[in-house]
Amino acid sequence: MNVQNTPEVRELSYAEAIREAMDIALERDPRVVLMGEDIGVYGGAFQVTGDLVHKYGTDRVMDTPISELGGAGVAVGAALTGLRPIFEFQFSDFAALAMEQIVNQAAKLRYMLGGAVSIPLVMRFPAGSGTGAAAQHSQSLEAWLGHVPGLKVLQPSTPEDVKGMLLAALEDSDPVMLFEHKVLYKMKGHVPEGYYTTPIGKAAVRRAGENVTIVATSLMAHKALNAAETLAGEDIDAEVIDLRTVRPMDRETVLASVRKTGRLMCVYEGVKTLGVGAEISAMVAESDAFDFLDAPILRLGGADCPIPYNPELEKAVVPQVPDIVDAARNLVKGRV
Amino acid sequence: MNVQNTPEVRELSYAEAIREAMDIALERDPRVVLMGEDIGVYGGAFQVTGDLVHKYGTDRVMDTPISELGGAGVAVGAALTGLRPIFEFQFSDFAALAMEQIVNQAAKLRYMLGGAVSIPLVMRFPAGSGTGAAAQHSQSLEAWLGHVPGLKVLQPSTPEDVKGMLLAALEDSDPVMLFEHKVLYKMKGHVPEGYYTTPIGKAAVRRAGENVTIVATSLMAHKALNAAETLAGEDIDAEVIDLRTVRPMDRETVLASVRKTGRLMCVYEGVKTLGVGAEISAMVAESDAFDFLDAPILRLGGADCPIPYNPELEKAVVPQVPDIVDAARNLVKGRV
Amino acid sequence: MPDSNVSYAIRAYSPEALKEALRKMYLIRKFEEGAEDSYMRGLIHGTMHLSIGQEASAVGSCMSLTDEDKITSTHRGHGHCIAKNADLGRMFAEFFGRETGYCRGRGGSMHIADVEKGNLGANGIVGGGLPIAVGAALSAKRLGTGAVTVCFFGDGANNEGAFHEALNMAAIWKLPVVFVCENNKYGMSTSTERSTAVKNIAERAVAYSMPGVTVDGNDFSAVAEAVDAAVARARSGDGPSLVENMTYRWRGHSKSDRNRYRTKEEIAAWTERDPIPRMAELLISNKIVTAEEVEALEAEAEDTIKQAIEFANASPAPKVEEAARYVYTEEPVA
Amino acid sequence: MPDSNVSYAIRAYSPEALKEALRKMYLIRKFEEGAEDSYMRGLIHGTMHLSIGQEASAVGSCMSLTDEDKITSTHRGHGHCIAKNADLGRMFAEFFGRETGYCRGRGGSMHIADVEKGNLGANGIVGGGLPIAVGAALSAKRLGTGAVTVCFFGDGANNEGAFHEALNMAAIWKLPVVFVCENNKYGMSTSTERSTAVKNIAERAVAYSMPGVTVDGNDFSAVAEAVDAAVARARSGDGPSLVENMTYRWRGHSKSDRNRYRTKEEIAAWTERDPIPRMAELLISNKIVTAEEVEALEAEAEDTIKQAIEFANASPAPKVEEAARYVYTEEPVA
Ligand SMILES: Cc1ncc(C[n+]2csc(CCOP(=O)(O)OP(=O)(O)O)c2C)c(N)n1
Ligand SMILES: Cc1ncc(C[n+]2csc(CCOP(=O)(O)OP(=O)(O)O)c2C)c(N)n1
Ligand SMILES: [Mg+2]
Ligand SMILES: [Mg+2]
Repeated sequence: MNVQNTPEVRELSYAEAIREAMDIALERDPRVVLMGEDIGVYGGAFQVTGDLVHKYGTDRVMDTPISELGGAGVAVGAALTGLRPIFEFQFSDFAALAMEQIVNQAAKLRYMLGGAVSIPLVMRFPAGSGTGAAAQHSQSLEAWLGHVPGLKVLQPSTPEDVKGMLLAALEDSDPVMLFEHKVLYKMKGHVPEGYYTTPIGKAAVRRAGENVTIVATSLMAHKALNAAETLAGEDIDAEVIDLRTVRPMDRETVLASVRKTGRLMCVYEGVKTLGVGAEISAMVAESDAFDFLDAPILRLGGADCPIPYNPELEKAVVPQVPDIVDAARNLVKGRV
Repeated sequence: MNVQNTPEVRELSYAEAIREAMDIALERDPRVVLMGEDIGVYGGAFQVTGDLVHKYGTDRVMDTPISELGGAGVAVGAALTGLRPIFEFQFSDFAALAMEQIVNQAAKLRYMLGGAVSIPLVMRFPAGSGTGAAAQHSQSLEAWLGHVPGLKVLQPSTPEDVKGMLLAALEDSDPVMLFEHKVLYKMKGHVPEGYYTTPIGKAAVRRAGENVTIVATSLMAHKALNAAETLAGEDIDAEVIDLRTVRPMDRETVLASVRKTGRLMCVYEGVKTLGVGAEISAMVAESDAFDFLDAPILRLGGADCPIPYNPELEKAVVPQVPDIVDAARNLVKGRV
Repeated sequence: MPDSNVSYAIRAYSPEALKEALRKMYLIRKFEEGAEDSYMRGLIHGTMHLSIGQEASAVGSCMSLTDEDKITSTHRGHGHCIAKNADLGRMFAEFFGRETGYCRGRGGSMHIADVEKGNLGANGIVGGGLPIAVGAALSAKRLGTGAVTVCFFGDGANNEGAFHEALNMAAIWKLPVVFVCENNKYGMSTSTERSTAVKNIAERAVAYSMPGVTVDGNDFSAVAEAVDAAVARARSGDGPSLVENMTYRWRGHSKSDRNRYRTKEEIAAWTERDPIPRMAELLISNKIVTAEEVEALEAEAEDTIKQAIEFANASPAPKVEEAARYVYTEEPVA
Repeated sequence: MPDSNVSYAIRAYSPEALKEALRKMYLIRKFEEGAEDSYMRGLIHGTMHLSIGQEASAVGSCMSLTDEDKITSTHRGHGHCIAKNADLGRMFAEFFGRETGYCRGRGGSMHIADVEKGNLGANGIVGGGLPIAVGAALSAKRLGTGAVTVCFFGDGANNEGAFHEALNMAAIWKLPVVFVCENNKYGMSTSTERSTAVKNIAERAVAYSMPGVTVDGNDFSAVAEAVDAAVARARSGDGPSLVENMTYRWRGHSKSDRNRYRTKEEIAAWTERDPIPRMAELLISNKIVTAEEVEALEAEAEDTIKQAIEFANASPAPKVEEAARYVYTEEPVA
């Protein structure tokens, strides 16, 4: 891996951080196997698995045929019988072919069998728009899986978190779904050496603030932080929370922030209607934090249309920094 | 059809009303074809298609092999080229096998082709718990499809509505997903003779009230009405809204009611987290109706677990009338 | 040099093993009758899928399996459970929705599994078990356990995409799995003639370069011979096979079936071909058992079922406040 | 009595038709080169899948189709569009994301369709077009249009469950559809040897009781002969067929491909087998065209592409405020 190293901070890209986590996992646990389309000699469609096949061989880094349903089912069966598969969907959109195995089998087997089994399965979903891949290669479907009991659903936004959460997922006994925004893959950031885990189910307060709480997911956490800097220049002090986990959702962190700021905005890339922000909003609106709200709860989500190919249109249908700035300003200045 | 007729009100069961709608559609439009597993001589797993195959033959009432993905795709291709298929999933749970064709193809084709085509496709989803069929045959997945632009998603709760909305769906040029609660199939109610349509996207105020708005979907609309009667005995006057359509959602009707009552409760059977009630709550919380809210927005949804087999457990994991009564009482009496 | 006039079963198994096989066939028959009766008496809700008439397929397919070997089963899976040595009391307890059931009353008839015995479970999704079986075979190969997986599925399931994807992966990776198709001529109401583009499902093995064979699924010896060979092949590292057992379900598909899609004559013709007396005659004519011993076996089976039902009836229901337990392995502290 | 020493194409088609076929093959080649060049110059974003080397398969498979007949295409679909008479300007305009493009700039390379010409569209989902093609064939049969559907798919797609389900339904319902597998030896980086349990994908036709044939996909005449026969069979009501065109993609799978999975030698050997000169020689040796006319055709194709690119470049972009239009047929009044 071409990693730029300095004594103080070691930086890796998001993709490199995932690869390092898988490398560590393959090294320390012989039960770990990687499965997916073109993850071997090709290195993965987004070069996430990279050269791992050369280090661990094709028995542990397995190219599957183009068979998403069957491949996911093989991973479920393997997880049920002693392996710890990490299954990569080439694009999260193709998970639509495997919902049966993910939702009817992996998520429910333990419950249906009265707790007799566990399914220690990790699935990886390259997701999101911004790459000009159009409607069938750009979706953000985390809300679907967030709706499903039995699953855990992660959306780490930094290299450090994605490494730590993937390693945490491998310590979890249940199916963990890891959504990776494709635009993040090349983003670099500090990543600690060696083995560590980042807790599942804990949101991160990326910026403390007094006037408004912005809960954002995945790539939107970065856009929200950018927006917060601009807002600071207007004396609007935004608290930015990176949700990190969709299921189970970190109620406490979000409610504590809303009690403090009295204003809530949810920013997410998935389609606004029935997207992750709907749950964040509803969770707050039914809590005691409701009494602390000084304004309506805003949602900035994806537009009510598929992702278009044209790059200008593509930008227009998901929240951008200026949209976040404007919405937050209006929310704080009471112009909703 | 064994229908009990009286000059004034003609009663049909919910299943009979669906069958009558399909009968009328097959009669008036030669492009209409029914497709599904065992919908022919068997009459459908829930006897919804009944004897239609004997009236219209196997070319128009087609038994498919057990191939949900392919069958759905055939329906999409047929809708794209001049037929008007009505595709029945034997249980809505099996739609998990066909999400690719429903979401990546049917919902997006028109947009991806810049408006060059329409997909006039109706799909029927027998859904919900209460039949002892356990986790893989009892889900309520309307939130998944409600999250998908390009689709329309219906949840009629009465025989009259299901007939009218199915006929409306057949006048619609786009894919319409019809969720039918299995427990409703045997429920009888007045159904007008002949052809009529019930508008898509309009909620129905089933009971006017002053103290609290209860927005409920499908079978829960009936439970909410029962609860409202009990509440009336306690001088709590509940307004009950039957949502009827998940996508597009009837914003106006819901907001108008909340402005009036100042209190909102969402009752739905699907898993609470990221279920339909999350969207209803968030839609209100971000609207001007927020200022009219005197209390937090409550959600009563399905428990965070798969549907169990044991009948007592099965009842316990979805909202029941007493749960609605207690929650509404607490909401109005300010004990949330 | 074995005498090939003597049927395979007689040559291959000890008298004890053969007696045990016949006993299991009776147990399955009596179990299903007991389940049907319990259903009629309102002790079971929901629906269930009975395998009466298919006993030879279930028992014959598991003859060379140990508890280390795995099976994946289907919605019509009671016989498979019993063939894989399930506890009948815990099975009935599950039907009755009791805490002592295999799924603590949470799964019901369509989800019984017995992982200790290598039964990875029935499945409510037609074809759902096919890729899971391939995954179990992958584990066996990677972990070097030497275990073989027998994957039961129906004729209707063979038209699911999962069938195609599963058999292809099993073949390219040469995995130790045997695909056993129980072809009872119908998927619910739809005959294989109307649903499937080949006459025999075993013909589809060619599409995966694996051996495919069709046998009389009501002939215990024929089933055992075909599946044993496939299991041996899998165990020796030569990869998967497809075995098709031609059989018939005597009862309707499920409790709501009005048998509109098949004739009384067809049903009668197949009940003539009851696999259990055939097995009994085979053992009697080969002096493995006497007619009296057979009657004793049947009576004993009847008893065992009675006791199992009693155990189930006496068992406690799950606590309603625990309805949402067993979703996650580490349970959130409420 | 046709002379069977003369190749099928010469016997079957008029000189005009053959010339037109060669012209289209040049158009496809120049189109792909123009697209590649435009991509390099940053005029196209996202990714694209070029079909250079597969021209005979695209053109040969559409010889007996009219505008009434349908095709379903794939992510590697530019050649199919051109074979089905698409407007090249509108294709480039789509790549450039312009309002004049086939999808008004909303679909891009992977979603071009031309319904008037019977092209039901490329597909970003591998195997996504297979059941859709069967649906189109069902419409043709029910509505009695007499139309045939040609369903293009790749070798990689043949391992999707959709392949199995689609071919089975087409067969049991005897629908007028021809499944054309463009086998270019790889699904992205994965060779058929590593992904597919049969040597030739056409062998899988047996599993659907339909004819299956493997031909040299770089031999225009061989492709046309096989597909024409299958189309005639479909048109006469005898049901579906599977034709496998063995071919090769000269370029990487997509723009991100580093060709780590195949050798320079293999690529070189296949570029030797360029289908276009082969077709040109066939026509020249049969006195259908002269070498000069061929040069003219090629030059003319080059020109046509230039003009198409100019049209696209001169076309307006869609209005950003209309990004969410064309989702529903009856558009909600904003
Ligand atoms: C994916 C899916 N589709 C449909 C059903 C409904 N269903 C349950 S059993 C059955 C018939 C299965 O036929 P077959 O595989 O031959 O098994 P058999 O019932 O004959 O034993 C059907 C259609 C289901 N459970 N799962
Ligand atoms: C369902 C699905 N899985 C995976 C992909 C990613 N993908 C796009 S093209 C391709 C290879 C397809 O191979 P093949 O069918 O042989 O067509 P070819 O590219 O060789 O023309 C893959 C894996 C996809 N688009 N859809
Ligand atoms: Mg069957
Ligand atoms: Mg290929």
